[in-house]
Amino acid sequence: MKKIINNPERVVEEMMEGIVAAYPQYVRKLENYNVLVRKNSPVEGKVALVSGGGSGHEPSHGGFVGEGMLDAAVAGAVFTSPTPDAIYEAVKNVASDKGALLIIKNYTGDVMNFDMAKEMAEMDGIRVESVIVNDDVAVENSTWTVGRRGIAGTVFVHKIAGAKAETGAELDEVKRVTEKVIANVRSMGMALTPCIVPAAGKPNFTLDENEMEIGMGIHGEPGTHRENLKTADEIVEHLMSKILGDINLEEKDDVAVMINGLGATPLMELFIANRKVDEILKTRGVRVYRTFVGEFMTSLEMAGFSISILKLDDELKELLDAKADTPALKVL
Amino acid sequence: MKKIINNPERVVEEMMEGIVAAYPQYVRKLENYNVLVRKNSPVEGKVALVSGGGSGHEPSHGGFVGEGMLDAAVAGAVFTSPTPDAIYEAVKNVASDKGALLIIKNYTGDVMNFDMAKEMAEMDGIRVESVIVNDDVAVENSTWTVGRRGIAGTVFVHKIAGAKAETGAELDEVKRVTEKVIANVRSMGMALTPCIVPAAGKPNFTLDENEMEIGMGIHGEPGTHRENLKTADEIVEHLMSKILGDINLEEKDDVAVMINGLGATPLMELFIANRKVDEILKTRGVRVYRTFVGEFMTSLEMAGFSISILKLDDELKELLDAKADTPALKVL
Amino acid sequence: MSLNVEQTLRIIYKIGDKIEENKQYLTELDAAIGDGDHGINLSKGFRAAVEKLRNTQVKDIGETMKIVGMALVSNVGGASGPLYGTAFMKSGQAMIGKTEIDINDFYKMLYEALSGIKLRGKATVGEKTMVDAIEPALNELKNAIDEGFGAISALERAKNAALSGMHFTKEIAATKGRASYLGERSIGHQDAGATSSYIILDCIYEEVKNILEGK
Amino acid sequence: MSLNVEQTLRIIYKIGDKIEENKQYLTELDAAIGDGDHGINLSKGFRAAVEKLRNTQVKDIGETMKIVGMALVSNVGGASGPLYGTAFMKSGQAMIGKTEIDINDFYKMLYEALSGIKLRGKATVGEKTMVDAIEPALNELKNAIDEGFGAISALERAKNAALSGMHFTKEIAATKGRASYLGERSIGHQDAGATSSYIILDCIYEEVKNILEGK
Ligand SMILES: Nc1ncnc2c1ncn2[C@@H]1O[C@H](COP(=O)(O)OP(=O)(O)O)[C@@H](O)[C@H]1O
Ligand SMILES: Nc1ncnc2c1ncn2[C@@H]1O[C@H](COP(=O)(O)OP(=O)(O)O)[C@@H](O)[C@H]1O
Ligand SMILES: [Mg+2]
Ligand SMILES: [Mg+2]
Ligand SMILES: [Mg+2]
Ligand SMILES: [Mg+2]
Repeated sequence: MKKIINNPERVVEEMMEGIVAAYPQYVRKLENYNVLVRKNSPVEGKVALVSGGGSGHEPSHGGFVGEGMLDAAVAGAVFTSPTPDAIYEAVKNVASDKGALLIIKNYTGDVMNFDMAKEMAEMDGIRVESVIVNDDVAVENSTWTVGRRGIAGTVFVHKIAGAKAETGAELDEVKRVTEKVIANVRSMGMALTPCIVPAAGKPNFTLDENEMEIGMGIHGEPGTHRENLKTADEIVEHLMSKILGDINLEEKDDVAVMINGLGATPLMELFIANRKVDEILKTRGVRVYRTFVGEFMTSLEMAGFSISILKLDDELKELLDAKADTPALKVL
Repeated sequence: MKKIINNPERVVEEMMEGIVAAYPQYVRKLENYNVLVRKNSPVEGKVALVSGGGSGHEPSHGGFVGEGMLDAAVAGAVFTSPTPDAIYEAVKNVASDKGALLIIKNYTGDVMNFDMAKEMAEMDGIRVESVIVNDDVAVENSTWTVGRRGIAGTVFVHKIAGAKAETGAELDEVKRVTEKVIANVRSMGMALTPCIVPAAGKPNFTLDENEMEIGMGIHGEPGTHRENLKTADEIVEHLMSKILGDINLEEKDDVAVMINGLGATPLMELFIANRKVDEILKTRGVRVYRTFVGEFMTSLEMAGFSISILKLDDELKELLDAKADTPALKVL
Repeated sequence: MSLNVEQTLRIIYKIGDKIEENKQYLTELDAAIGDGDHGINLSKGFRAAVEKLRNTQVKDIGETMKIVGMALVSNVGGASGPLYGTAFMKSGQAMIGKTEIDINDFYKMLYEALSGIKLRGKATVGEKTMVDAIEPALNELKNAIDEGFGAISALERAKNAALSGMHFTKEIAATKGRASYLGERSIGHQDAGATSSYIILDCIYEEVKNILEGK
Repeated sequence: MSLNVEQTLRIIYKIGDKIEENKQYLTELDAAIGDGDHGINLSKGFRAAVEKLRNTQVKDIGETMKIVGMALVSNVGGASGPLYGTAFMKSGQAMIGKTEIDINDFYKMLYEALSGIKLRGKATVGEKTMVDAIEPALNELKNAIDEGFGAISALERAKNAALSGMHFTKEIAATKGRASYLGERSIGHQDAGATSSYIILDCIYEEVKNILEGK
């Protein structure tokens, strides 16, 4: 395991210290909890947005704490959902009179831990609502399983929910818009290499030198299948066919695109992928309103990427364009 | 070679198409040249900033084209300096009545190609000045060699020169400030793994499973030495001792810090490194004015990172804080 | 059977040891079809629970169980944290004020634990989860008590039912938890959570037996 | 010796072939102490030069050389692009209007080429660069001409001097170019640029010989 770390057991704590040292103008850390909150929280008159999940997906979610996005991000151990007490503490610290909205990625652990935290906060009389992001089209037949996973599309959810909350809208309004984003976003990814959870010390799966996994989850959960490495264009065509097969896009529809690197894939390759994504959308007459290329929700040093497509209406466009000022995502 | 590409010979062209598709609001590409220029260039009344170098260092330099930073970025083949005709074309397209400043990283190829382009532009009557960035303290005894290499500190140069140019300052003023940044910035990096230039198809060097290279250059040029992997804190201590041994920092001095990932190193590890950088500086009484953590000047999928320290005075602070709006670096 | 607070503590400490012993094994089971952290997370949780108990002057068995539950909830994370946490908290709630418990109390506790797990996780038998170990154990415990078996034999029958349930998870596909993403590909692998549940129930049986036999 | 435009073109095409043949070899030499692109870059440049020449009705040898130089400058990149580009352009400038050249003209061309390289790259002999092959060749060519040697022998002595210079680069540490970062560690490795320079000079000798011998 080649990592720039000190102690595998303390990576999350030390990372937190490094984040706070880097961005004191944006965030502060709650004492005794791996929770980052907005410097000036609670922001009165604004619904507070709380998200989080296992660590190892940086900049998710701590990098999105700031004006126009999250009020708090709760970090669990690497790839492990955070515990209810930490989430509860986050809610208590950032919730305003307008209440708080929890943005949860659809994993059993995340859902249960956030649910418990919600119950705890409600017992304190805090108004709390929650939404569950499930954008990963690689997981099908949701009636038989726990449903789709939440992956990089979550960043669009943070952005737009954050912009809506910033307008001073009420909790149910913010929740309505957030659910619209969730209904409108689809993602799918693929991986070329595994990653190593520091505490485990060895790769979470293996792939042959010429193999890739299509539909890979962000914790190394298996995808739809493995096959020999293909060209960027072929890979993009496949991922896009799955995504577009699941969301109704018509000519002149507007979309936002996110090409998300999983950790070790160079920007060069992400742009080569974006070239094809753009071509496919334009061929269909779909208009690309905004594109985000970079690392937004990673899996440590996994090589690979995901594509997210968000269908936009006028309301979502305006909120996507609204100012955001966070360490990892800025819209001017 | 596991890469998300189509044709190793066309990676730069296809990347350019993907960048333009992603960021039409920021950049356009010059026909027949791998040159990205500001959407609205030339900007009248503003010194134009032109930089560039081999590809494979994304987001450098195309990602820094935009308001408050570069006017043009010229992309060579992977790890190969661009040619004078492309640089000349860039200068012709973006130079205003105030002239153009070339920001060159100190590599023989870059220096010679930019020099030739400068001569060509001057023959057209364009006022052109150039500066050479050489921040890498891993390379010593500069009188006997071609001198220090230019690495991630170059991004600070782009930021501050860009902010100065944006004020409408004259060419010699912009050059003066730019040279101050160069004089005040020091960097050093290290690598855990090599990377693969697509056209070569194999790693440019090898490191054992437990080995790291200290002082590694951004094209895989050898560093000062190899040794067994140490802890993050020990690595940072060594890099910082080299950097601080080369720049005079006193108590109450202000600095900007950049922790730059080389491509495959997770943000988590960069923050763990930043934690120690911050601690070392604070122990010396040095004030950290602003920190940048992320990927700014990469080496494809190399694992490793570099630290850059920029000593600030009031003029540099103000320019560092000035607005920048580019795909890869935004300051609000 | 009658267990006092001290004896209950002894059993819980022993469960902590067993989880520690099986940390690697549980993690490997989880790695095959999940994310390979079940042992790591549970061990973290039980270590916290034991530490907390050692530093607390507990009044009764209800409080003891609630402390364990809360320690698990705040230290395990993932899916099993809320599940085991809820299980211990719920079983504690049913024993508030009690300083002695018999086999009927234990049945009540296990009943509350399972109800909590099912409420929280919404799983039923046959979904390849810890429910597949606990529910058969609960049923078998009831049968044994109804049939007039003594505490030790009743617990033995219960833990054997858990063992069968645990083995049964190999035969079926997961439809809950992280392994469900694998669908049919999860068949052939034993569920990590069912395994930890069996380990806990087996440990309880062994320790109660030791205690009652004066060991 | 007297070469016309067509014969000059023939030599250049042959140089293109030789670079292509040695692409891998040059790249490997560069990989050892540089960045492993010398062969790749030069091959790209000479392919562009040859294509340009095949599509141009060149008037004279000066123009021919300038076309090659410009193609190298705009297609090679890195350090060797400006260096070889300048070399060809400068030698072309000295031959503007000429449709025939003799060995003295060739000496003039090589002189201009070397001057251009040294002006651009600021290297002198002993810094482990292409200068270490070209400068001895130029000197030896002058000596041979002064000593009254014929064109073929003079070129042969020149390319042999380049070969020795190329071998000499193995013994010394680089103080120019990318290999200089290695310092002492570059000793023992042959310089890629000196090697390509020798290959070009050797090719010129071979082709002039062939042409003059009517092959
Ligand atoms: N909905 C559920 N109901 C009951 N048990 C579940 C449920 N989901 C998961 N489990 C149990 O949790 C175990 C996994 O726990 P753990 O590895 O700690 O959590 P995670 O999957 O979040 O990493 C599974 O083996 C399974 O027995
Ligand atoms: N300053 C210089 N003067 C003369 N030749 C040089 C100089 N710097 C480098 N070279 C030559 O260029 C060669 C490397 O060329 P190339 O690999 O194409 O460029 P780069 O180093 O930019 O990748 C070296 O082997 C050396 O012979
Ligand atoms: Mg987990
Ligand atoms: Mg090169
Ligand atoms: Mg698990
Ligand atoms: Mg080279």
